[in-house]
Amino acid sequence: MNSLQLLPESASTFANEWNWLFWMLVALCGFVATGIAVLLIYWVVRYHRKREDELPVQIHGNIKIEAAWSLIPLMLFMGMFAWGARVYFRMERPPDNARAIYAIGKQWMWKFQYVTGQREINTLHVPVGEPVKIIMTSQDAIHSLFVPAFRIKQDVLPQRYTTIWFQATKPGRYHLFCAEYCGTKHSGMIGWVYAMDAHEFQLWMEQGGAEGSLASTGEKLFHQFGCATCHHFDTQGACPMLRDLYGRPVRLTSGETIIADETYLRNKILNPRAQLIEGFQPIMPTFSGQLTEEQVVALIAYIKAIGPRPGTELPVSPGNAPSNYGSQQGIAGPEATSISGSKPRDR
Amino acid sequence: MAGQVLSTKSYLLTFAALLALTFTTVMVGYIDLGWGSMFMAVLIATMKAILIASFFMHALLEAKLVKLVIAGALLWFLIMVTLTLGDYVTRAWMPYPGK
Amino acid sequence: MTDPSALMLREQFGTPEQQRESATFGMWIFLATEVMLFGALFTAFAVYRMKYPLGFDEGSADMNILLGSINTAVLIASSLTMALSIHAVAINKQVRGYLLLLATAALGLVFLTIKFVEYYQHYEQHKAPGISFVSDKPQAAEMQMFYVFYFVMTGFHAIHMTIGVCLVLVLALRTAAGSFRPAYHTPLEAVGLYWHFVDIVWVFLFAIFYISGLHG
Amino acid sequence: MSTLATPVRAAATPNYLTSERGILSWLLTTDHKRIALLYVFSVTAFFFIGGFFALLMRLELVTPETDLVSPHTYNELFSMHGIIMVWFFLIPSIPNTLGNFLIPMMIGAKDLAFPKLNLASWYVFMLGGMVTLWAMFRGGIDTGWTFYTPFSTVYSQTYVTGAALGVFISGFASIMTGLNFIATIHRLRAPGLTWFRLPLFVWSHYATSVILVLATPVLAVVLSMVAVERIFQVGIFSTPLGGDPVLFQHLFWFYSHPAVYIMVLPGMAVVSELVAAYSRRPVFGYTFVAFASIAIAVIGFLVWGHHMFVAGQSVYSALYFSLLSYMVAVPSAIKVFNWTATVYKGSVSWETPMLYAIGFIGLFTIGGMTGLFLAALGIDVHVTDTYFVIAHFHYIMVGGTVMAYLGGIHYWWPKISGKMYPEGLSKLSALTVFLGFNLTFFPQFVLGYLGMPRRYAAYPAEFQYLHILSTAGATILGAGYLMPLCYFFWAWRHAPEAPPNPWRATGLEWQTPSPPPKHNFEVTPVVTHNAYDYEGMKEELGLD
Repeated sequence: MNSLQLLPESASTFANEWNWLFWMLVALCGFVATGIAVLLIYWVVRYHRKREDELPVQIHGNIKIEAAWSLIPLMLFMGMFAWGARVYFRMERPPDNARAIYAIGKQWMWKFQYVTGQREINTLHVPVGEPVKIIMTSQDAIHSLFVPAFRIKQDVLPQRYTTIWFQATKPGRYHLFCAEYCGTKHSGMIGWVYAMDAHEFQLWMEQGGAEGSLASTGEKLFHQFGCATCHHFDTQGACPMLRDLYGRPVRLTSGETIIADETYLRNKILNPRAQLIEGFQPIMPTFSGQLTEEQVVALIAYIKAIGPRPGTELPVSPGNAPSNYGSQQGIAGPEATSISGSKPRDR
Repeated sequence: MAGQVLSTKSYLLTFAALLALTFTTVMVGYIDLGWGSMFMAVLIATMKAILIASFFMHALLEAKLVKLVIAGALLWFLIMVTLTLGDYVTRAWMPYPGK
Repeated sequence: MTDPSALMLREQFGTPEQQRESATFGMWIFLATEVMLFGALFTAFAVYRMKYPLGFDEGSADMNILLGSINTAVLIASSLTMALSIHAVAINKQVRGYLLLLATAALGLVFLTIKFVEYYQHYEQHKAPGISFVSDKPQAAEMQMFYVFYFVMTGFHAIHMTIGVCLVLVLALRTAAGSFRPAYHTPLEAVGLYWHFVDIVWVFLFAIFYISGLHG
Repeated sequence: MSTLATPVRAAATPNYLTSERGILSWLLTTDHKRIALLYVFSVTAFFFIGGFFALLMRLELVTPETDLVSPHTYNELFSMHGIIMVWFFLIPSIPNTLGNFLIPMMIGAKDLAFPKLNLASWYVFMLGGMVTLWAMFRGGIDTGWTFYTPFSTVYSQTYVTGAALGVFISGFASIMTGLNFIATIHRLRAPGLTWFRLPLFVWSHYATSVILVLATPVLAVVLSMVAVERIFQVGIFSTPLGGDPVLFQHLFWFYSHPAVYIMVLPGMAVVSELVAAYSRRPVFGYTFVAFASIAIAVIGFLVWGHHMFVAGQSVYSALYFSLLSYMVAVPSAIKVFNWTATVYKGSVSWETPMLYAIGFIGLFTIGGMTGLFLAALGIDVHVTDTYFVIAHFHYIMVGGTVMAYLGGIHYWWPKISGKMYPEGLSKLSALTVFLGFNLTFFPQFVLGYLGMPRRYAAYPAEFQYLHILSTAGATILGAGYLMPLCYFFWAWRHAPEAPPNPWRATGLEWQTPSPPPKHNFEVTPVVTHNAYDYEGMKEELGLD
């Protein structure tokens, strides 16, 4: 039996903010709750019935007191709401320069894939002091990635991507849990996050045994599944151009415009005809059932990694500069003559 | 509602109006109005529903309490629709997957 | 006490009026629960319709508008006969009321028959998700979702219709047996409310399933 | 049963228990008091079945490894515990027992508006319960009480459809009860009993009924859709056809969040009565407490999304659900403050029901305040789906509702049975329950705060101390619950006779013999007093 622990580890930038808010709430609620308890017990003892037929003084209420104990809590609650929302929005908005790691949850394990090609199961290595964004999907039921020491949690859903981000502040080994009940071995779907300082992380990455970057795996798949026969990169064929696509708005025939994010790309690969793009015929076959989640992730990493055409300016759509946009040097699309990109990029 | 106030004639008129609206909605349905097609269909359906409730069900003649029940049911349905659709409409506002 | 309504007075009520108002009020509350029941289905439908407008329009385009329109007319007519039958009993014309109730039940059965003919057609055309569904349309999956909702929602409605027909038949028998008088016909009024409500639900089902994709 | 009212029966006044005899007179009764007792037996049985599952879980969790039961069995245990406790104990607990028994008496009526519907609701409830139990023992159920898709529709190998069917059926019992209460409260109040003379018990039950009527059908729909999806393998809420599991959660919580108020509002109803009766004072701020019940019922429908802050809904809807969740906390706070103020300068007696009421106020305050933590978006991310949530809702439902239920049963026991209960023993059990409860669930707050996820059959070793504490508390709590079961059985026959109004309380239910006659009152009462009007009734009550 380990020793009794009463404080959780705090190892991310959120942890401090979270602790502050949490203990403020504990202090405030503790104060009020103690006040109620003390008054209640004191009055119950103080006004204990003296004789059987006692009729106490009859008080019916007081509108001013009612107003006070309705409005003061309301104002306090609004403060809690605002503070909580502030913390939440920071948690929900990954910074633009966050390092992307892909995660796939399945019954009952976590699989992680780095952009640089390393893969891990139930362990996740992350650098300290650098924002990390995890893009997650599930192969079956709903899971939820939970790292208590980082105070982060996000459900992982099938058929779509959700993200979570954090910046570790302290090297160490931390629990990683599945927090959404997912079947028999739900409690076995756990692992460890290793936060390492930048240098050690670099060493780990180099020994990581990557067989080429995720994008280069994606590139191989891109050719293997014949995507390249139709999707050219720099010339418009019968199919949409993929260069400059990620993070850009796409007009659909229904008149809607949606941003080409990871979930969009995924839907287009697996169920291309659900939403038709304006100006194109629905000729793309579905790859549903042919690709594993890992392969879909690799293809998306590849599409994201195709930089803009050499010499053009890096496009930035307002409010949404995709972090990895063009970050994989050497990936230039099928028309490029040489392909590399297996080397992890210095950050 | 105190006794039967409505006459046979008013029932027949309601019936005729409902048939006419059914015919109208089918005709309007053949025109492609984009999102307006669904809107028109539901709008005409709402008109028909109001006719049925008002005349066949005598909702207009009922006590205030019954009207309150009707209003409450509709309000609760609107709560469910609005807050649920609110999620789907605003999902795309934050440009990160899954938010 | 010779007033026939007094014989039907239950012990918890003071007056026949109180009892009648309680019964219709209870029925209206029940209809409020029904609004929420179908409301939840409409909400789910709205979410998917918003997400997949194309697939849902294509699904709707395959509906049999002729049978759908006939069924709408049949149901409206049944609402009319229902309303008239209550009116008849209220003015002490029990025989007319009885016949009109039979007509209501018959129209209800016609509706259900036509509905099942349609179901069979969908099955023949392989438009029955979970049993046999084939489509070469680009949005096959979303169309299938459309049909899932079509079957679930019209199925819920058909169950309500079936219950309604049974209730109306029972009331027809009770009318024939002389249970209802101008002063006491609360069960008729309550079932009438139910019947009209089921009609209203169909009006909306007709709009979202048959009409919305008619132009396609 | 539709004989004309016979006021001549007064002579040897048989009461509702003795007026008819034989098992059929119970099974075919339309007397709301007898139906209430049928419900008492049923929900008590379900409570101990559900409690037994909980005890097995607590025993399993003594060690970090899974050694007592397999992980699969553990999953079935928490699912069955949740389903039985929520739908077959908590939701019917107070409304269908105390509510059923007391509402007609409190408003001076002979029965509910629809007595046959009331009896039907018990049969429907029992049918639902039997179907659920059958599904559980035949094929098990391992989805948790929440039936989350796609796990429940695609991956679970257990009898999900059967269990869902059972819950679906029991939903109709809820609707029947709610409908009956609303119609009764509107239509059958005694002459002179205006809305603002109603006891707060009735107000709270009225609010509960509104929720029962408007929320339950949504549960029926969502469970039917789960069944359709499971039987036909068409993904309404799972992925092959583009279904969205988050939509399931929306619809499920549209019912299940208000359902929390179905569970706790009747508890508040009981506590309002107890605090007034044992302080001999009108509840402080009567109108505020009355409207707080209505406000909870209404705003309670606007907050369901706070169960889904990390579920993948839009951050903006998370924002409005968080804001609205704080709104619903205000009326709850108002109630707590008003109950506390009621005691001030009262004439407080320390009988068992009052101890339960004080326990309720304390535990409900803790439960409610931890709800403020969960409503704060940033805090929720860490503590949701952990033991923090478990502790929070057990403080509300066990610390709140069950304490109120026990308090209410003690308080009205003389009226129900015509006998008193053993005061010393019941004080001991109240104390045992209070201590056992806190020892069980307070450590779970700490566990959740440390990051222990819920629904884990095995867990990292550093959480073991707290789990052992919790299990120790659970055994004490279990003993505390068994004591009333035993002494109430004893008291039914052997305790001293109860007078009509042992507490010198003001409600109409105390102005008729204990146990009451079949039609509650020998003469329909005419109400001339406000609720809790001790001053105006001091001669009748013998107060000075």
